[in-house]
Amino acid sequence: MDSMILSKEKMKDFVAALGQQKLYAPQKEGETLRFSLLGEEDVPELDFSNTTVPPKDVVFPQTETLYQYELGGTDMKEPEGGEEGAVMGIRPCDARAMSIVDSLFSWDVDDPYYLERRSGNTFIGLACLEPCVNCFCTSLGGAPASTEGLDALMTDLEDKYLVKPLTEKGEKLFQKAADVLEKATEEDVASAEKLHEEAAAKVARNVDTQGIPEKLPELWEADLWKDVSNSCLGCGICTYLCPTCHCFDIQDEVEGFEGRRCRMWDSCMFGEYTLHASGHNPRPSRRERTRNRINHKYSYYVDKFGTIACVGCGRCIDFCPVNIDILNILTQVKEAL
Amino acid sequence: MSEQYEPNIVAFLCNWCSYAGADLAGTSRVHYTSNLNVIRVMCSGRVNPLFAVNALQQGADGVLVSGCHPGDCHYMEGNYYARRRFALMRELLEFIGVEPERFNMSWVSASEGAKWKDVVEEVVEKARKVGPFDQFRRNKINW
Amino acid sequence: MKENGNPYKPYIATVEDTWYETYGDRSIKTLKVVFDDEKIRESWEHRPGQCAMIGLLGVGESMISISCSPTEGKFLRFSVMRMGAVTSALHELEPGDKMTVRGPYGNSFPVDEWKGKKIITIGGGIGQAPLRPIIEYVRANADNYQDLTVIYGARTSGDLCFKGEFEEMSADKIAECHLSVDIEEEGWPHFVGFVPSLLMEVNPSPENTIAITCGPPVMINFVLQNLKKLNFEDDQIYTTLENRMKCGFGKCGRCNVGNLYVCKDGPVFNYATLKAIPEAFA
Amino acid sequence: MVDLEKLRNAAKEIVSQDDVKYLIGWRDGTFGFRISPHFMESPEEADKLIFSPLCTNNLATYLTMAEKLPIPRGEEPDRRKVAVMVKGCDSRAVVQQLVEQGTNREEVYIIGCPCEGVVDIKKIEKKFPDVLESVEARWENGQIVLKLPGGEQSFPREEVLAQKCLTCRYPNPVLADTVLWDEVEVLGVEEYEDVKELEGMDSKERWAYWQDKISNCIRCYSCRNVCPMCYCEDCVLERLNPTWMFRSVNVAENTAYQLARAFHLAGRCIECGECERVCPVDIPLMKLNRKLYKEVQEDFQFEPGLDPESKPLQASYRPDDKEDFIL
Repeated sequence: MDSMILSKEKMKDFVAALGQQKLYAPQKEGETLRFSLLGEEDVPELDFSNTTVPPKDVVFPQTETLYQYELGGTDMKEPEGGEEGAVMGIRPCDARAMSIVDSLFSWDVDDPYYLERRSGNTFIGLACLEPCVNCFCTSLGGAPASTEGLDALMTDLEDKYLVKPLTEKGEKLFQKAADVLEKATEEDVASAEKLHEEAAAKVARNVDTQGIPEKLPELWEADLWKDVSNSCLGCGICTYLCPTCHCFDIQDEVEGFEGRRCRMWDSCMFGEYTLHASGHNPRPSRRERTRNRINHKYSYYVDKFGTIACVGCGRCIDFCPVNIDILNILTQVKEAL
Repeated sequence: MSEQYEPNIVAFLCNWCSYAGADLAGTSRVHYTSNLNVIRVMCSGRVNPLFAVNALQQGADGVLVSGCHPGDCHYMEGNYYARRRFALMRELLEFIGVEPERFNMSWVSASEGAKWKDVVEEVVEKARKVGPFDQFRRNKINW
Repeated sequence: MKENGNPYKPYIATVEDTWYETYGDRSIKTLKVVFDDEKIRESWEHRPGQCAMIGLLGVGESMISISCSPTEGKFLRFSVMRMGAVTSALHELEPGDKMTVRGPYGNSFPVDEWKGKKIITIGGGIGQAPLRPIIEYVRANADNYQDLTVIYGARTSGDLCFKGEFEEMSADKIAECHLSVDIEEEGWPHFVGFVPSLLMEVNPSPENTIAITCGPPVMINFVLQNLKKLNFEDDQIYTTLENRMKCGFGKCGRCNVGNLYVCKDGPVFNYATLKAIPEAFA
Repeated sequence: MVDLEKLRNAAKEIVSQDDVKYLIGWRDGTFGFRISPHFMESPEEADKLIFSPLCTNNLATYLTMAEKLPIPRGEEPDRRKVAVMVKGCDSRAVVQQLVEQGTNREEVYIIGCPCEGVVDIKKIEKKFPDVLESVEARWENGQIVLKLPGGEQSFPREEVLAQKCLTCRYPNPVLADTVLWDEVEVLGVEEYEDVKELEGMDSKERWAYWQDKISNCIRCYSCRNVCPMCYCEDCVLERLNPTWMFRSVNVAENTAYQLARAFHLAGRCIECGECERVCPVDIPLMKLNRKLYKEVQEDFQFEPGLDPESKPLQASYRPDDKEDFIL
């Protein structure tokens, strides 16, 4: 299927044409932009640099029921799944993050909850034309218009979007809305490509990751970990807002005579995360936790799955309350190697 | 739904005054509504204001904390601390959008069986007026 | 929904028998458990050294080592120390009660590789629980292995698990058992002192021997040092680690030591592997 | 007037003292308008120290956050002082910690920095979203001057200062071992306008307002961790036995969390505004805190963090406390 044009004026019709599908898109909630299920009257908010909360919560919700039961019983009822939907307006970096996390949720044992959402949804990207200050996707093999993990890519051409289906799933979705779409001209395609290139050139920050995965564990006792973690508050911003962070906790919750076992995001920056029942903590201070976070992303994940678990979206830098800057850490790592 | 709505009240009573007062009401065969779920605590000062939050979360439509009159506390000063805490928690709950009618505190001594009846009826009546609590009630919609 | 099976969903099992191993604040109770579903009872296979996620609906789950060898029969045994919410609730279980079990998780002791060797286990406190299956396994396959030595200590004689079994093994000349307590106590006929010192006292020869250790982190550290003093090679030493776990199959992220997941790459580790990971002995 | 030379010299001297472990100050951050806490163990690092309208972080947090790792047998705990640079609000946090014995007076050296108000980073970054290079800033004639890539620009206080600074009544440290420069004029008046606005609504409207905000909470706990007054070693939020609130993230649990947090700060919050600054999803947390601040002031004529000899509000009482709400 060739590229097509979606006029911005027809956005409402487009959403309607997709039918009863669940459609997730960025929505303004106060000052905060995050992905949520579109209501009937809602229009996707597509004029943004990036969302505060990454779209990972569409496929890996912050809290998710694994199964429900009655107290005293032995029957476990899993939530009904299998619904199909679409996610619109994902930045290419966040989409890449999903394809990176896919390998974690499908290695050895498949995680049915994650994978079902991943295959049930169609992911429509929105090329990034104005990278933020702290974007560094190009350093990690990504690009402002990367297509990895996406089923279609949209590019903003001022009064319209150029829509390029990338997979069968993407094509199928857009066929439903064929009436509202127009054919794209060669000029449209060319101008989109030009914008993509310009955007890539605008990415201001970078780091050379060459050698980091292999050498990082060698810096185990380096002073740099103390320096970078001195100011760390031990909060969960960097991990909760990270599109590739995937750690979770499992808890039982009981209400009256009914209960559920559910999982929720957890963060390696919390002390409780590794605390043993005996009171012993293998990562007793923020120094060890910071070191583990960086090592996990830049070394352990590479060992296990062959790719760095960071896409350079810059959220952890943007939102860290005390200016712990992963690029700064990586630069120090490079110097120390 | 012709059935009348009956509010569910969780009451924390101090062992020495209010619980004894409620007991007196019982032994004196005073009739009053049965909407109360009583939790006996040693002192109103033991009631963590988060208990109230928790009660509301888990299905209470109103909360009552009752202790000894000022100066009569079995532990000398427990109810004074409770008074400060609940004055603040009340303001906070009201500010976040919980009707003030749902959150009550009373002084009932061991000899005030009749006052106990009045307090209970007032609390239940107030809660009935504002209807079921659903602001931050835990519910399975999220499940 | 989950067509290919849901790894988060446990099996229901019934507690068949329970008894206390030790008493006190942190008492240890052993649960003998049988799966309700006959198909699972038959198809369940675990190897010495593996763990399972056991729990109660409405309370939660904990990763606990399976403390019986598959050679003992179609049941599972868990020795649980009373610590937090889940283990306290497990302690309340009586025969006939239901609980949940999923697993088995992790790798296991490479029992086939060890054929023809002498086996020595060095345990401390509740750390004996993951060592018990290997002792039982070697006992059941005595023809395949040479001598079995058990070194085990705890704070007091009241804190020793599986006490009767050691006496029985010594009496039947199945294994050479060395027990110790940390503090002198009246009527204690065996060694007094810490497990690493007992190890030096026993002074095993490293020749054709495999040493397996499990216990509190501090004890493991000193046992490893002493084993090196006794000229054990790194690849002759095994240990089993446990970290906090939630899923059991390499998703939830928290059990890693360096680039290894304890739930997948462990809990049994060769010292040669672990030595390369600075975090392993934190 | 801020005198960086004087600041750095003083820091050098203080950190060289035998009884000082390290000094916590501010330095330029890695990009744009951000600044970073600076942990200084030797005098050589003094040249990085700054004090400017960008120094929002309340460093008093770090006094209670130092991790108490187990001390090896036979070793004594390090009881040397931690020197900390404080603005007016930060000094109140230190005082309140002293009142609660969260910090020991003998173990802290307070360097007072009278402050004309710090900027609201969110406001500034909205104005200038693409500034990568580190920006310098200073106070000048009641205005804030920013050295932007295109040249210097001045802004009136109202335009760029954080809300807490516009209503600040304690810009000068209330307790300090040394004060680096002259005290500044108190310009702030607290009218609680935004709190009153909410108070004017009915319960339904108020709940609608808060529900909307609180449903966004992702429970990253940054508001708790950044707070200089939140230093319990064992927080109710992490407790599982008993479980005070579930870890699942939904309006009910988030509200319980925010209520617990705000309530635990009643009579303790010193209005440094850090919780609201760090919140990634823009929950107006200071409204909750200031509501309680206002009530505490009105009902108990108490303001926390002013007098190290005072007693904590909730650990004291007066027999004639108000009780008009009691049946």
